[in-house]
Amino acid sequence: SEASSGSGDPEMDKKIKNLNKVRGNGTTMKSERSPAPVVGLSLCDSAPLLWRLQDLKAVRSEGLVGALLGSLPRTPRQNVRLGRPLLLLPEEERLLGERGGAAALPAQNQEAAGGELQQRYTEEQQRSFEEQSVLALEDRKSALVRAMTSSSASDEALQHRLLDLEQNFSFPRSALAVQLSTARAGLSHCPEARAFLEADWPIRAQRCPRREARFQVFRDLRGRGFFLTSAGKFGGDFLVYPGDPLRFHAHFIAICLALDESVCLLDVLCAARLGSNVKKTVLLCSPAPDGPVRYTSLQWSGMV
Amino acid sequence: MSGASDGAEANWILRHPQMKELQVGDSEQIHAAFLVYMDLTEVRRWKEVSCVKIPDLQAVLLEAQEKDGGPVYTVLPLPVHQSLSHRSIRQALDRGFPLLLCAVASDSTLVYQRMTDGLVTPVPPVGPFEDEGRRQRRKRRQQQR
Amino acid sequence: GMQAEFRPPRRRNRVYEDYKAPLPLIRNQQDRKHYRGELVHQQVLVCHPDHIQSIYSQGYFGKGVLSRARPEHSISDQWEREFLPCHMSDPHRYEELLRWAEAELSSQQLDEEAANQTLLALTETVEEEEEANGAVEEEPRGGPCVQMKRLGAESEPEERNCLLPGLQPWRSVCLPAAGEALIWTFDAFCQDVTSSSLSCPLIGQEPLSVVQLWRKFRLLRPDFVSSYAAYHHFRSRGWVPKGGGGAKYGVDLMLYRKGPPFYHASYSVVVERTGESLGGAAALRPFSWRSLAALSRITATVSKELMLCYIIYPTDLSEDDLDSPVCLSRLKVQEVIVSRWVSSRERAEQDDI
Amino acid sequence: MLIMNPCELFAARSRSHKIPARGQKDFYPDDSEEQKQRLQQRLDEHWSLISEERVERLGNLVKAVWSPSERIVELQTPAGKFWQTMGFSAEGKQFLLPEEALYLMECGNLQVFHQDLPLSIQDGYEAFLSSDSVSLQQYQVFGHLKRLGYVVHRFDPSKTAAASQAEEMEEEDKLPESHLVASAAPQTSSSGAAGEVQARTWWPAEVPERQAGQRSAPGSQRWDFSSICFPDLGSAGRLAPLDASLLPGGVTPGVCDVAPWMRRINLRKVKMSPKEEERERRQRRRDVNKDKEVQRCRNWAEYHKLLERRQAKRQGRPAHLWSGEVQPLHDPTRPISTGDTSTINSIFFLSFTFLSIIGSEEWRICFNVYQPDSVADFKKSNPGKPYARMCVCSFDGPVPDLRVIKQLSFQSGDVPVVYAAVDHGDISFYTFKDFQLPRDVYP
Repeated sequence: SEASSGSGDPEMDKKIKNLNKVRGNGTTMKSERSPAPVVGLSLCDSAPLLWRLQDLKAVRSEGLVGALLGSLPRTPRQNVRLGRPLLLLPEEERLLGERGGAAALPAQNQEAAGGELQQRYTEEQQRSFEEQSVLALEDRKSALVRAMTSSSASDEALQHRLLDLEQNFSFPRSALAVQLSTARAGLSHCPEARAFLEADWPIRAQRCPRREARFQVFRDLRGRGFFLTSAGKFGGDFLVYPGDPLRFHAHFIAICLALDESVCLLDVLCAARLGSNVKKTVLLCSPAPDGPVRYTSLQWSGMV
Repeated sequence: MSGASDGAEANWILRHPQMKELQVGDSEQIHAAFLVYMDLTEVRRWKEVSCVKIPDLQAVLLEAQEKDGGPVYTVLPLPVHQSLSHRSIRQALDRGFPLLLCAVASDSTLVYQRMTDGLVTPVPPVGPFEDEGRRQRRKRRQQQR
Repeated sequence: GMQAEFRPPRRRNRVYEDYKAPLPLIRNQQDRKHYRGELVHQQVLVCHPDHIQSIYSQGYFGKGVLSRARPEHSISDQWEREFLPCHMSDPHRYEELLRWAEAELSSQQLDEEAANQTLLALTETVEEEEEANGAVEEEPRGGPCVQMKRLGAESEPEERNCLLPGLQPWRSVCLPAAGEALIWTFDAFCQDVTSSSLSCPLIGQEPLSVVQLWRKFRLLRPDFVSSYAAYHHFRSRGWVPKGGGGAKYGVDLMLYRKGPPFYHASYSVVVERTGESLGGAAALRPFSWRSLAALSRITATVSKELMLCYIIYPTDLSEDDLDSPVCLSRLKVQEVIVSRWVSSRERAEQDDI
Repeated sequence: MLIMNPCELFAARSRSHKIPARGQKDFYPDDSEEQKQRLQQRLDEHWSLISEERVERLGNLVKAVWSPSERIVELQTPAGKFWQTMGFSAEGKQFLLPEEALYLMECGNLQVFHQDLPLSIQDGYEAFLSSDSVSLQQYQVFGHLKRLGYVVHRFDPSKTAAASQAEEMEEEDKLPESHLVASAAPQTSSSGAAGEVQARTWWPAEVPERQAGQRSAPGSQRWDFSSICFPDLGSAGRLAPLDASLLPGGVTPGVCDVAPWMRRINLRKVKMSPKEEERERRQRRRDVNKDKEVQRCRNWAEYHKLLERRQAKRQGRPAHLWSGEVQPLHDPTRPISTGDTSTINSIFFLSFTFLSIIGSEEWRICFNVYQPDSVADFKKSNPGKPYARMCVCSFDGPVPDLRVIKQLSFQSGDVPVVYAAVDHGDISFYTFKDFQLPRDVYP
């Protein structure tokens, strides 16, 4: 049932196809060989969120990890495993944007779409109710068959009970299983209004030097095949993994700074010590204006 | 000791021949360099310890080997309350040797920090790790408290 | 708001020494001393062995230069055990020391003959002596052995002081300029003791007065007033602040109850300054959440607490006012404990990376 | 799996609620087929978990309607168990705040409609959260705490003890500008250069400790020790009558004339023993001019300096410390007993501060948090004292400075303020609590 080929909305699929065509022609990205599907972003309180499973998979396949924010539908009341939406780091957002690999979905349209959608919703639910009643009855029947067979009851008795069940079975409306959609689609509110905001990408300017340094470093390390997540709680900018964080431990804590930025020596000592405590190498990372990003590894000297 | 109080006689640090050679520029950094020099030569017994003045950094660096014929280190001594830039670290690294940054606290405590060009993959911790197991171990530890 | 709870300091498992009251208090009249320190670059050095002994054992002031913490008096023994054999195999180093000794002697303006005599004595090999003692354990591998051992053992402190620069550091204790020296000249005389105080002469100059010393230190470190105020404050509460340990944990000071031999450090302290309106003055160490997170994590892993010590400057305190320690009476202090808030629930489900 | 068909919906009713364990991780990638397979397995698990949609029985869902203009959610069907800790009633209707509604949607308890169509979780995020009401980061913190079982309410600044006190004070026309500046140790006169000794107090050591925000009740019988002056016998000939309020009832203070006593002070000549007189004479007779140091003196000023230095030396006071404008705080020649710690206290004079400040808009407390174990008997109408209050910060934003710490802590009263710093998906909680290092002086 995976809708990897489409969003459930033909209008949108068409647009995505068009956008992919542009990228495939190499007008924006020459280095890309196999164009990945364009990722649909939606902004919530100006944060870039991904909602659709295919989008989450697409960014993951490009080595972008993001951070899950939502409650996990299966077991919502815990923080160990979270679910959709996926929040992108500003650097991830910008990287996708530069490649033309993502586009913003517009904010939800407040205008009602006549009564048509509401009517469709009611009809769909009614149809679902009918189908589920049938399924429920069949469910009960097979349960009955199982029970009777195991207690070696006579075939006649079984037929009698089944008939009885069929005649008296009622499927209460309250038992109807309904879906609470995660992503906006199909028969939820305003499914139709989607447009791509290619023109004003990136959505937010990232002009400040620290942001710029972070992005340059992120792009360079990603380009070397590393996976990156936010490393605030380790006092750094990024945790750097040699492969997918699902399977690998982080090797580095990257601290991004401009080459001439002045840092307090105590802060450097602090970061380095923390790194050795958690058995990771602290990396000072500075993009050089005239060349590659410079990396300096900070490691425990063992000289006490 | 009262004889010394007329002030004509300088403290041993100032009289030390190595210190005398260093008398240029930022006295705080040089003092730091001197203490590191003394630590490397007199306490840690490193070999071939020498001082290098780097005008670009406005600092005195040290060069030293832990053992005879061992790899050469550049040592960058810095008073702990100073700030520094990644560029200055790179300048010290660009000399081609692994670098030891040595923070010198105001009471002469020395903290050495190893720095290397590029990405140095850490030594793997003794594994394998099972997240579940680790959590339980910690729980156990907490219960013991 | 809520006050942070006081966590009892952790006592060391093994305590090897007796507690002596910190120096403002002295029990025995014989302990009264006149201490002498010298301002060398940023640091105040105390070289007299007796002085070192008292100021370290009574309040743990200073740190032995080139030793980890306690000034190591026994280090000259170590010299005999380890350094001499090492020098046998290191003729280069030996030559260097010899050169230095020569320079030292000539700078002392001894007449040439006396200098030569001393040098000669210095270069005598110890072979005979060792043979006599029957203590030769390894064959000296060429190169003459220095007889520093004997010189060191027999001569008067002053003599050693001027002869062998290499030997000196172990007998020095270093007081960080920022705090400890001043507490000596300014406060600690407030001891009941008749003659306890630390003189701080500049080289070739008269001893410094309190104000002179204050001004010197201010020139040496722009944040001197704040860091001294914090130091002063902690000492006045009876705690032992140590600056050097802080460097290892990325903070300004570590705070000990009674002193490092008795208790583990309780607090990692970052000194901050602020205006009376509690904003204004530029932070000494501008924190980001990142740097704070790192600090807090490190502090927690070594079972200490992170303390921000704010020194509060009144708005009408002028630059001139700051030029005298009198301004201290107008400063205020606010301690803040920073800790990670981890609820019991959170802890139970916390997930490691 | 955007839209599930009825068959899938029906099947979902018997789905597992277990979360697969995360298992081991590798340190180095080695490009081995084995590693690739394990990664693929983990990814498959991951995506199947992430792809799952919420499916609930209609009967378990509470229906509600989103009202964009009021930014509020109104319940249409009877509330569930959550009503004990969430929501509020007004004009006979039941409402949920947007963050509460969104959380309940995520938990699969609530279906919110707008224009007769159900909102997806995405719709909820986009419609309910914005920087001018509840921000995404605030909701992240809210959700994090709710998932842990805490009761989380919006913070209402007008409902704290501190606020009611501030009101009370305004009524009395006394603004708590500088609430209480306690001087833990008044200066001694030997710090005279400080010139700050304004009023000596009766009991110098202990100023009663008062918290910011805790005023002694009006009309209390506590004396304000800092305002009672020590009678100054030195400068005035007469003493003012004692304040009657300080005396037991029925005692009338009389006027005290100290003039006759003044005349008797220090008027007697020092009586010296013959020995002492002899020493005095001998000292006078000694020829000072033979002294080499004296000979080096060029003028009276230098001679006096020399005498001063010698005097100090005899007393054990190094001259260089005692000649400047700032002198050591205590004269070491004056003996004090080692047990007298108050002398030490008086030497050190950095006082603790208890400033409290009113208002700034950049920093504010967002939530009151109540302990999970209180849920059973929790009453929204009377929630009691919160376990903590939350201030939500962005990891890229500033760290609170002392002003902010003081301000929020004052506003919070006796409830700790917790700063939740949001770093994308991670939330770290910190407290910044006032502290007073205990005095630990053992002579």
